[in-house]
Amino acid sequence: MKKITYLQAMREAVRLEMIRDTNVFIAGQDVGVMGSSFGQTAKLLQEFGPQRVVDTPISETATVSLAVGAAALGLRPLITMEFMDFMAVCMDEIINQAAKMRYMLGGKTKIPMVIETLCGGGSSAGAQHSQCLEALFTHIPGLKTITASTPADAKGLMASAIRDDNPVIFIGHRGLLANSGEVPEGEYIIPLGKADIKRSGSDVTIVTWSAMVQKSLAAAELLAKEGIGVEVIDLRSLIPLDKECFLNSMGKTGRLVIVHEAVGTGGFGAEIAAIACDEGFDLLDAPIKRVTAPFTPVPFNSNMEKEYLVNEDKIFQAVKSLYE
Amino acid sequence: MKKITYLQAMREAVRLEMIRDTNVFIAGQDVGVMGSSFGQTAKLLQEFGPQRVVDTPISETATVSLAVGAAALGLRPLITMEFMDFMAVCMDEIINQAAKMRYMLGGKTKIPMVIETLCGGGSSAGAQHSQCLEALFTHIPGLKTITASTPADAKGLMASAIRDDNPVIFIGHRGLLANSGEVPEGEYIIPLGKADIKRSGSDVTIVTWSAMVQKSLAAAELLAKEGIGVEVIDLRSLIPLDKECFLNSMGKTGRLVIVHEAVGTGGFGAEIAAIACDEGFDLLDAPIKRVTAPFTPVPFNSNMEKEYLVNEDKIFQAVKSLYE
Amino acid sequence: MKIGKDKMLNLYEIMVKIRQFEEKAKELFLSGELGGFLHLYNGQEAIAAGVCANLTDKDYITSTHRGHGHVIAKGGKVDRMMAELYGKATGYNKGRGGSMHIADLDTGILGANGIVGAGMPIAVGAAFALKYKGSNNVAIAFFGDAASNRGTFHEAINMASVKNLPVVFICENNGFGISTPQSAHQIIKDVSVRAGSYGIPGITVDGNDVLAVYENAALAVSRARKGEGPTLLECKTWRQYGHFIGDPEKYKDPEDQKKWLERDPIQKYEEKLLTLKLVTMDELVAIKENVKRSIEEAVSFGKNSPQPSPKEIYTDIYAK
Amino acid sequence: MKIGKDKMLNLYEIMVKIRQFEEKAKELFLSGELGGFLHLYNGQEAIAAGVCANLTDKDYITSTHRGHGHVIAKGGKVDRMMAELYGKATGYNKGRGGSMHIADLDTGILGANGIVGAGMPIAVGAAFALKYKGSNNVAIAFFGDAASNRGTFHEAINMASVKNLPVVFICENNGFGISTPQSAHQIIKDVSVRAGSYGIPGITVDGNDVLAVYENAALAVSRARKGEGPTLLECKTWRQYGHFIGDPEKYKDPEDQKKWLERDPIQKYEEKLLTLKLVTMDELVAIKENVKRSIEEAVSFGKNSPQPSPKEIYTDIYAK
Ligand SMILES: Cc1ncc(C[n+]2csc(CCOP(=O)(O)OP(=O)(O)O)c2C)c(N)n1
Ligand SMILES: Cc1ncc(C[n+]2csc(CCOP(=O)(O)OP(=O)(O)O)c2C)c(N)n1
Ligand SMILES: [Mg+2]
Ligand SMILES: [Mg+2]
Repeated sequence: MKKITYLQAMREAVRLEMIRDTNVFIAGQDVGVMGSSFGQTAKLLQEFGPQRVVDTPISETATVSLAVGAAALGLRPLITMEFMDFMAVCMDEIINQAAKMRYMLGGKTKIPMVIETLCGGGSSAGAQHSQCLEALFTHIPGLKTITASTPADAKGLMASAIRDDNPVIFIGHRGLLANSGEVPEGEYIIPLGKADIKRSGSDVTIVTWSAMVQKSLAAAELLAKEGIGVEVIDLRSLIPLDKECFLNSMGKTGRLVIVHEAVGTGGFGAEIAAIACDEGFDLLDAPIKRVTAPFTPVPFNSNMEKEYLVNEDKIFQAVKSLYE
Repeated sequence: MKKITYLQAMREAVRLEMIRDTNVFIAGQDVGVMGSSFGQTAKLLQEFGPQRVVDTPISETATVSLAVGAAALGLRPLITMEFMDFMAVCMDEIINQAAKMRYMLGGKTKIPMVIETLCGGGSSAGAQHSQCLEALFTHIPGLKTITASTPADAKGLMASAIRDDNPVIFIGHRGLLANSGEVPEGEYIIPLGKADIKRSGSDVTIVTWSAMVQKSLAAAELLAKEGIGVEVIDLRSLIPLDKECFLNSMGKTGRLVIVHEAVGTGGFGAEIAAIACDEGFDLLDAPIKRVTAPFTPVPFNSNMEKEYLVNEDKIFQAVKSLYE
Repeated sequence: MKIGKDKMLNLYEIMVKIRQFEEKAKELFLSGELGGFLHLYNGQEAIAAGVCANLTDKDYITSTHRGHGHVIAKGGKVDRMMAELYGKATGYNKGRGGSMHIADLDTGILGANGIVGAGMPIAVGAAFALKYKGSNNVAIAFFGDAASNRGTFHEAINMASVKNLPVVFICENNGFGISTPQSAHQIIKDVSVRAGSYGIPGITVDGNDVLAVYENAALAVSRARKGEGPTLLECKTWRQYGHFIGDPEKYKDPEDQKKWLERDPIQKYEEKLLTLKLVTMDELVAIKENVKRSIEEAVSFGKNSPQPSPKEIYTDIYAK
Repeated sequence: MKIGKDKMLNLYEIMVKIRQFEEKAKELFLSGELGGFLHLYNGQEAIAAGVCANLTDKDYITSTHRGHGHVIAKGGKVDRMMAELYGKATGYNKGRGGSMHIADLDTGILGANGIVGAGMPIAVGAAFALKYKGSNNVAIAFFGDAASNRGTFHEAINMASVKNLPVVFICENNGFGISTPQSAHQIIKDVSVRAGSYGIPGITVDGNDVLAVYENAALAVSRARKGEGPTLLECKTWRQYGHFIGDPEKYKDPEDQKKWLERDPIQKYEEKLLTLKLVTMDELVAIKENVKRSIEEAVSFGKNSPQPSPKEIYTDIYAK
């Protein structure tokens, strides 16, 4: 298998889907000549032309709605939003239009569209360019919300997202873009709604996603040295949610720690905990711990941001606390 | 004590605060001559004039930002948004501007403003006029998010919201507007962040808010007949959250049921469950149940909407299921 | 502009159909048979009729909270619509949408919309797709005067202009956003001047004159079909009822109301047709009677159709 | 318009200060001393300087992601700014904001903003408050050409117009939104034509001519102070660097770049001052040297200031 970066993997999936289906097009700011700020769409303009790689004005509400209208007529738009924070400017279009149209129409249409966005801190980008806002979308019926932690997942999930007949929020992570890993060549599909056990273990279950998978794996490594076997579950797809995967794992471990980069309060981790202490209540031997950002905006100063972000040590401590 | 409606109570609090502090003003659609669609601001124009009761164009982003700018300069805006669903069109202004400004400025300003909105189904208003979207706000540091279930609470909490030095989302419920109840006359303040035990009981704790308080009380009545004593906690303020109140109650009951009108997945009930099965784990004798809307948009047809909405029976069944 | 007698009578019939549909809906709503919110189109019939007479089933429209007129003019069937107002399984949305969300993709109706201003950029998306597929079909966005102050108006028209898309923006300026008169929501008199912000043509016409609307819409639609880009067409009109049924309308000046009722679009058009001796009174009466029957049938269809199963709410959230 | 020598030199000094601040920031960023994103103002100095020369500390501005120039021109201190770029406790935001969020209410700076277009309606809110309090102060919203396509532009200006608020909208048209040339984001040539949508004056000036900016801004500010409402003032200019430091700028035509560099606002103004014999070269050099010293002091202030305690992140989320 070829080693490519997470960024290249995302782009490769998009490119292959564009070759496969001429109804797929991209629209977003600077997707054309510039190939997007981080190179997500590099050279696609040259290959597919300006009809299918569409630079848009800074008009996110019009762009998302353009996708809704075009999708209702049978196209398969991919919209790019370079920072997830910006999605706040087009929430109505996402949650009241894209998400609800099929349902309100009695099922008589489908809205196949993807919004590709990047979340995450760690680069002193400040309070308006660092947020992980997946919880604003997982609460909305009609949307699928997915994340990727590895290059291979990025490719397989992006391809699935584009082929899906529903509005999908694909959340990449800026801090992972340069990571490289083995990625299957050619067509590669990972079904939405299937979690992935990134490490097996029988003492504690960690449920996590996106960039926190790596941090959790690093913490698991440290914990292994203390004799604690951690199973790391990468949810990948938040909606649809693979709850069997973590409930099964809890059956084995009896202990659950949830790790995400977003603010804890009202984060999607709360949903995992809520399911676990209902449907998995009898499996639990210990309190469910969440390791998340504190309830504050993201600070600029890099030491402050370090204090803010989840790291191996915080995960390590949370797992250890289950044994106190 | 005088008996007035929930609607009158909200309006009375606003009026008294406007008398008390000339920095308080109202801005929103049709707040003037019409007194708002449901009469929330009836006759305030006549009393306070067009400088302080400001009809706005249909421009929610400009209106919320008007409040942010005015608040930064020392005024105390109250913005009205007749249906909570519409708040999706001005999310950036709420979550990236209002909520973060103080923090990003190193604490060197405050943004005292209230967004008064109405949520809730039950009147065949359809998918875009019925939602309970509190979970979009409770995840955002910098915002306070409050609800009211009775006329007295509506008055006391609205007054506190207006006096608070932070952006507060005050969520009324359309289905409660006509309810009447005893309300203290004159100045009446309920501190934000204090839950209220609306009924005492020692077998099961129900945590709920807004219109689900009444449904929970009704279910508690039925359950009492079966010998199950239910304690009904009305959170009132979601952020700040009075977790001591429900943790204490769980200490007594060992059983927790969470009831809210919003969609369950990713709803604020998940946060309550997550806290309970971490900090209250040792108190729990049974799984934590959530009684919520299913993961679907709100349907129009009234039978369908009945199927969709939480009712006494669903709450009753959920509590009973803890004893199976 | 040439327009034959058939077309002229067709315009009349559609206006009458809208009017009668609305009157019936009002009656049913007041008697408690219909639920939800009801925003009636009375007084604005000439706009939907005049605009949609230029369209085929393969052209698309997006509508508003005040959508019945657009749907009827675009070819929506009154029985399916009435069934939807009743929330029945036979309604266009299987009872899941109601008045504010009626849609039918087969006839190019992308939907009424409960969020003011939300339809405009969706129409732009439809126009994008039509152009992408190389068709010469067009998309139409209907919206109100007050909606023209939403950011979506600006973003949608700019997007359509810079991408040269086949879309026509129809502003129905009825002088109010709920209770707020136009003068209190914008200082411009003609919404059409805003076309200048996007380098596209902006035209204002008498929205109570169905032929004026028809002719100007024809020009705009033909520009769009020829790939010449979007147009902003403002139609001045009047909302004869309140914002929704139940609105006491205290904010309306009775003088204005009177003046505009004298300019009722259907009345005026009837007079014109008779003056031009294109029809006889008997013919007009026959049309009205016909429409009346169809509306009555629609009501009994709606009333007698089955309720959807409540369990259906768990379906169709996702495709596949 | 009369303008004295002091004011003229003051304009010069401010432009030079902005330029040197930006050059220093770039140097520090490239050497890895500063983190985050850095959007430089080089080439646009005449706009901030010319506009803000009409303001006092009691007037307010909202700025953008490209905000250093506005902050300096409005009276922000370069040492506090540099400290903020370093993320230090002495920075304007105590290290919590960084380049994209510098603010100082004491000098009327409501803040740079990371969300394009978000500052405009906040300035409208400030103007509302100023009018509410009966002062004759004004608010200014700076924004780019590409930001003029956001819905906030439309809603903010319409709101200001219909409420007749004392606010001036300054569009800095530097021809690009990141890599997207103006012609690809709007078909109009002059953003100022959009004033017509709101019934307010719209003016386009040479944004590289500080006196032209100053004079036209003076008119707009004085209209606002007199209660005559908002103005849209477009200043044509050029972003001399990439969108952010690190941008390879492949989308720029080297010819355009060359042409505009020849029209550098500081260079041009120097020539004018010398031609008018208002100053000697020595005086100009002295100003530059002075500024240079202040920038060096700012850097050492920033570098040597203490880090904020990481635990401070848990404070100031809520007031009280
Ligand atoms: C974003 C949004 N804001 C407010 C509303 C509430 N609302 C519904 S219709 C309406 C007035 C619309 O006026 P206009 O656009 O002129 O259309 P008209 O009702 O006159 O046909 C308002 C304020 C809404 N539905 N959506
Ligand atoms: C709502 C939003 N969309 C996109 C961005 C990303 N972005 C930052 S600056 C910029 C270009 C702004 O162009 P313009 O307004 O002309 O200002 P300039 O950078 O030229 O000064 C973009 C697209 C953003 N910050 N916010
Ligand atoms: Mg109107
Ligand atoms: Mg620009």
